[in-house]
Amino acid sequence: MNSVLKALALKSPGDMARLGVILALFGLILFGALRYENFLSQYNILSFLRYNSMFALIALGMAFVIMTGGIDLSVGGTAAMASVVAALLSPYHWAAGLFGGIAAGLAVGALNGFTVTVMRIQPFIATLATMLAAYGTGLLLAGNQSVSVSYDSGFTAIGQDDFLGFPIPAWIALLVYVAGWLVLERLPVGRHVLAIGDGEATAALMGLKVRRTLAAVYVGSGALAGLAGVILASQFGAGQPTEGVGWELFAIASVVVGGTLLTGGSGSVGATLAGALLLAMVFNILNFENGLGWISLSAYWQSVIRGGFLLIVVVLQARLMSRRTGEERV
Amino acid sequence: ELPKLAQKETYKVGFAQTESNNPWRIAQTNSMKAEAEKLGHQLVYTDAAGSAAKQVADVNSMIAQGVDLIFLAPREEKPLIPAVMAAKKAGIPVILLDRSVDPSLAKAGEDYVTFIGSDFIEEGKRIAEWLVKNANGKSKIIELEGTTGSSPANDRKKGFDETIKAAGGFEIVASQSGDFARDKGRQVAEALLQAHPDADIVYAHNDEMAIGAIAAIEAAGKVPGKDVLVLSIDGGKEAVQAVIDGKIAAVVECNPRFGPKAFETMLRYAKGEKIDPMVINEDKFYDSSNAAAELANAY
Amino acid sequence: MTTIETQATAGTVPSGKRFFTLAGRYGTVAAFLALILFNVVFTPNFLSLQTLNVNLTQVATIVIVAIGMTLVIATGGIDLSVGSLMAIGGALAPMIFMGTLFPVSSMPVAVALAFVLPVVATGLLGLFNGLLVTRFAIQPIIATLVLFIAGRGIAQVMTNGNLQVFRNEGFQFIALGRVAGIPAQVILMIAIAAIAWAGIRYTVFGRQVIAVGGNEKAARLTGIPVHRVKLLVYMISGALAGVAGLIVVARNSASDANLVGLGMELDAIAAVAVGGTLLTGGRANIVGTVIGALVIQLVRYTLLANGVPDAAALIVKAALILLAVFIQQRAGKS
Amino acid sequence: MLLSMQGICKSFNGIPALRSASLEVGEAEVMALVGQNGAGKSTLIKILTGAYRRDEGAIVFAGEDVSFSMPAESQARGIATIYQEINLAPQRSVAENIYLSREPRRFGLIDRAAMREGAAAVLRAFNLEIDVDQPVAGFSAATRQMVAIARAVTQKARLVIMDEPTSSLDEREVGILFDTIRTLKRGGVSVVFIGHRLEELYRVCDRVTIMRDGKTVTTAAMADMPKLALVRHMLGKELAAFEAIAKDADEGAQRPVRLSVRNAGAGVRVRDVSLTVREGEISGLAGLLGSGRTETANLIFGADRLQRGEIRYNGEARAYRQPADAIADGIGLVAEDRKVDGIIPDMSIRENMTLALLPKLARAGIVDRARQDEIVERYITALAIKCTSPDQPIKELSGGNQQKVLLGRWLCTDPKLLIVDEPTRGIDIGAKSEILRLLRRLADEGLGVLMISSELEELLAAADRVTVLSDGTSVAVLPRKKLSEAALFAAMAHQVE
Ligand SMILES: Nc1ncnc2c1ncn2[C@@H]1O[C@H](COP(=O)(O)OP(=O)(O)OP(=O)(O)O)[C@@H](O)[C@H]1O
Ligand SMILES: Nc1ncnc2c1ncn2[C@@H]1O[C@H](COP(=O)(O)OP(=O)(O)OP(=O)(O)O)[C@@H](O)[C@H]1O
Ligand SMILES: [Mg+2]
Ligand SMILES: [Mg+2]
Repeated sequence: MNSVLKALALKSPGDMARLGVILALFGLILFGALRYENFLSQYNILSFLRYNSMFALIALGMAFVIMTGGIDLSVGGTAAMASVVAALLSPYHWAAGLFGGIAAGLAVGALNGFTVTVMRIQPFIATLATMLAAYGTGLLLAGNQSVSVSYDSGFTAIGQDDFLGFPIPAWIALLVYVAGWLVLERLPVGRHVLAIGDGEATAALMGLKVRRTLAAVYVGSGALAGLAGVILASQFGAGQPTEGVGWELFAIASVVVGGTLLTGGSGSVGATLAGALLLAMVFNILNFENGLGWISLSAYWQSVIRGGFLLIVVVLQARLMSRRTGEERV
Repeated sequence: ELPKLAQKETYKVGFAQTESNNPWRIAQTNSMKAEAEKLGHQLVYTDAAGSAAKQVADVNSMIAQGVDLIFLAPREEKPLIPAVMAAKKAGIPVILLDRSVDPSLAKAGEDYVTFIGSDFIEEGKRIAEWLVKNANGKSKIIELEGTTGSSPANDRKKGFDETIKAAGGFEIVASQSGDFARDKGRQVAEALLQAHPDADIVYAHNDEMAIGAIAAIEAAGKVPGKDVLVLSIDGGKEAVQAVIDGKIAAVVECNPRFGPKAFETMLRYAKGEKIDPMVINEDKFYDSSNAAAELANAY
Repeated sequence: MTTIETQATAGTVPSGKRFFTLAGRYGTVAAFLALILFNVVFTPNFLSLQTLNVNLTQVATIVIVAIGMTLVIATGGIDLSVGSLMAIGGALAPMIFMGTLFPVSSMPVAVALAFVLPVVATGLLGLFNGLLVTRFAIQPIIATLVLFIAGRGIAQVMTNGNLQVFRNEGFQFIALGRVAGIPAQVILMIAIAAIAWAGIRYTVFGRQVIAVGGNEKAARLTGIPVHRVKLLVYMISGALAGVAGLIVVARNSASDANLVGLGMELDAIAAVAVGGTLLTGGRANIVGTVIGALVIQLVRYTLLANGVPDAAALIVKAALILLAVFIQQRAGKS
Repeated sequence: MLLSMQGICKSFNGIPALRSASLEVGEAEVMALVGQNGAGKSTLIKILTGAYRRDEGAIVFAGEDVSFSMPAESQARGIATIYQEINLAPQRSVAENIYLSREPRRFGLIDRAAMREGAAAVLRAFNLEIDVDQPVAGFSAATRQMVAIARAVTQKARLVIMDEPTSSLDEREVGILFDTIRTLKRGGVSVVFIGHRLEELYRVCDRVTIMRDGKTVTTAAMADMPKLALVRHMLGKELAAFEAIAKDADEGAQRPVRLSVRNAGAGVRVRDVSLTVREGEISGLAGLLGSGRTETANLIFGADRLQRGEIRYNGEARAYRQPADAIADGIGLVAEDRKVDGIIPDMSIRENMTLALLPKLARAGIVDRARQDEIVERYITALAIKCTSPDQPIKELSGGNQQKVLLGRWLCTDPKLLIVDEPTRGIDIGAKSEILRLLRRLADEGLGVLMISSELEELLAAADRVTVLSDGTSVAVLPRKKLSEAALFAAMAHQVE
């Protein structure tokens, strides 16, 4: 066992947890494929990817924030507000909707960056406040109701069309993840993000530009939430000021299930994606389970099962991590 | 055009529910489940937990599972269009329940079979019309809105406010959201009654908030029904009982018992009958004149 | 040991620093007084006993939950499950005295049980949170996220999602009763706050809570039973959430598992933060938390009473939270 | 003149830490900076690098007025700093830590191979063969210190500042460091060297600047400043000679054994350790870095679990599962790394000092404040802790004073066995002999002391007997009579070759 792990170059406890989540994802897919017909149908796979690309995007932004030891609770509100902005701008040009939405997210991210690095308010509280503000702004802009996007400017293609047989949102998420991997693993700033998560004061003494890097990470998270909002508006044909509730918790859970510690200083882009897909898969499986007709699960049981699943995953993760650290010590 | 529904003994039907965090939704779900069970259909039930986006994903997973027909209780008018269109493309007929989708983007008889439901604007209008007739000199209104941004809140406000304005002589002194919840409704009512002691009418967008408001009125040392008229929408048993007790002045029913009508419509469609673009679920109206008699029938 | 930010602020603008020191020490209090002044001037009918009554009864549940939260946060944790635990506590109580759970022979006994059992149950669920945090070394946000998601589901499954409507004078005394003219829930709130305040200040347990949050490793090496302290803290938080759940359902004569305590975790955390307890642990300011909760309540009341639309109210609330925490923090540092 | 700092003032919360301090460093000069704990050395350095902002004063570096607002700026201008608390990112690898903020790049991407090879090469020059891909957290304090030094010297700086770089190094490593300093000097680089071990200063420094109470007292050529004069300047008074306070172990041979460890082992760091501590003696534990001393202490204290062998306390077999058990038996441990294992930064001196005693200070769970105050006052006076009040947060104290508070934490529990791991690390020479004398006095009253130290001088002066560890194994026990620097070296080098 040990030599196998060595061969896989699994050095840190985090690596082990990351391997765990990927195995769990495949396990769940296998379970679904064997248990339900049509689970691996093209239709299910593509609509799954189209829908969950939004969550994958916010999870990536969240992963970077968490790697610095912070947290971003505002992503759901930001996405909702950005979807409204995108919808309002979509009649002018599809690009106006796209970039307008991203810019809206960016603005919230910048506000987060400001409150965290300049006002020095703890990320949890700072982003909790901006979450409220983002929802408020979205509702005000939208006049308390969904805003229809323009179907003429080509804006809906972003969320609804395919490219080379794959949904465009899935392409976007894929590209963003590749970029995210590059930033984290191959660019100095990625290393700086991790070092800051290891200890802000230390990082500053080592000559890192802590504030600038932190601000950039929050802006990035905001921009990705904005992008998710654009996809939301485009895919469902409306800017939705009340959407996005609980997205932040989904994203945080994805990151953690992906083996990233909330204390910062470590993290993986690939495992975050696996974590997001794993959690999303649970919804999909529950829907199929209902369709099987054996048991008609009520919505309440669904949340109990989801909570239970999260419990199992994180307990296993924690076991893996501690077993591995144990070995390290011995 | 519209996908056809083959005639079969029993069907595998999907029911995409919006949420189940209030008694009304629960009654609706139970009604659907009970009727499906009675008729022997297999019901694929999903709950979107208040998210229009998730509801679309739910419908997609029903399509992937190959259901025969989908009952959709759309959370919102616009964002559910993609779900309706996807089902149509997959050859699965859709029947909308209790809320409709944007008529400029999808049409009954073309994109979906029909819309069975209630008209939220109409509900607001009906309660307002009753008030105009029965105000007895009362005129200052506190409005407890539903969840900000939700369509029943928007529509019940619209129907009510417009009718009241047209009638003249009334003033809405405060209008705030109580989230369709009893506790929140009570807290908001407490604050508003305190700030506007002259208010003598409370219009709540649902029963839960109305009952919360009654507690607030009593706590403020006033008598509901005498000092302050309480108006509500939904018409559940507890509210109808309150009408009998004189605490709620009037309530418009918004009937959640969709099951029978929904499955009846489905079978008629399968037989090839022509279905009207809109099937109205009959809503009652309760005030002191009929509440006692109707209590047994309230949901 | 070296906090860079300290230095950045210290010694730049002495007069500004003094302002922040003052504003911070009395900042939350000042904000509170400013809010009251604003209301006296602008809010119709503000100066009345009933206003006080409304605000105190409404803030009671936030305060009670926020005190548990303060303790958890002092150990460097966080408890997202409080809202769901409120729902469970609130769902259990009526099931007990209405006899849904087991037959009731004597009402007084049933009512007594309806007070005790739900609180014990939520306390045990809090203990479960604590176990996840200690034995399984799961990070608090995630550990309590499990019950945040599943807990409400459990309450809904127990009640099948249905509303439980009841009338029970004995049980509802906790929310409707008055002692010497003061609402029972307000007395309960004050009592819990006072015990927590004294506990943090004067007891070994209180000091250990702070030490665990300040440096867990060092705390263990001085013989502090770190795990036990944490377990207890999560248990207290759970039990207090249960108490708050009882108050809410008693007040409404109805228990709605879907909505009781919804969003309470955010209110409680905001109260703690506005009250000046850092989320990083190692501190617990109970008085601050109480005032923080009062500020949040008063902001809510002010916005409602002055007819600020909901959407705009969200933005105002956000700005006020940021401002309050900012002033607190600046002062805490200099 | 490369650097000139004049009239630097700095207050924390209105309490002055620096009152008009100055420091001048010439080109290619090694400047010693000395002073008692809390004299303001580290603060002066942090003001120079931009970690702190000064209240008053002027800094000229390389001919220009400068005012750095963050360390990144001073680093960019050619000032490399090793801070007193080793500042590395614990979860990042050794290589990344060495190159953080100036990673070698190719096409804008990090050149990982170059980084790895470069890091390995510098460390090899330091005689350190380690896997540079491992996170630094797994390495000993000494290795981390060497990594920090490597990071500083590879920065191609004009001025390298070292704040107590040798406090966790052994003799051999100190030698390597001093060679490095000489090489730097030959290359025209200047060095500011802060340290408490005076003889080290005489080995490498050209000049010395002495600080006292936030002021610069004097600056002189090292050669012109005899040790006694230096200490007099530091303390502002004469120092009683550093007398030998150890006793002959034979004298106490009949005393009851307080602690006996037989063939104890756990994991790979502690393989086979045997040692004895008698009532009323100071038993030393020596060894090279990484020889397993700290881990042995943790094992005895119950912070780690014993896997092999046995530990007897007062004759009874013990296997503590957690420190609380050991504490209940009357054992205390002053940990090696006070930042990580010792202080609760935000708590006051009072709280920090009485933390271990708390349960005993309480009746029905409520702390007896009067007794608490009395005890804290007593130890603040006894240990000469420099603070504004017992309510001051411990994080505001200088390193040495923090150490004294931690010592007080255990002394006030009235322990029967006290394990002190590097008890005088970072403590100035005045306080150092105070602490040793205090330990001796307590031993005379019956306390058993197990003293881990990397300073041979200290062991020679204070220990009644020394057990030597090498590679997790106890290789020798040297009684007082046979104790000498040479003997210790010989034993420590055993198996290490
Ligand atoms: N961040 C801080 N906040 C408050 N006071 C501080 C802070 N840092 C240092 N001080 C105070 O400034 C004075 C000088 O401390 P400094 O760390 O510079 O001493 P030092 O000479 O480096 O001592 P040592 O040899 O013990 O490291 C001390 O009295 C200390 O308490
Ligand atoms: N070569 C090494 N590689 C990795 N980790 C090491 C190495 N040497 C020591 N360590 C770690 O450093 C810590 C201290 O080491 P140990 O207790 O063995 O040394 P020590 O004799 O007490 O030396 P020190 O003077 O550093 O206290 C331990 O936690 C150990 O895991
Ligand atoms: Mg120092
Ligand atoms: Mg050691």
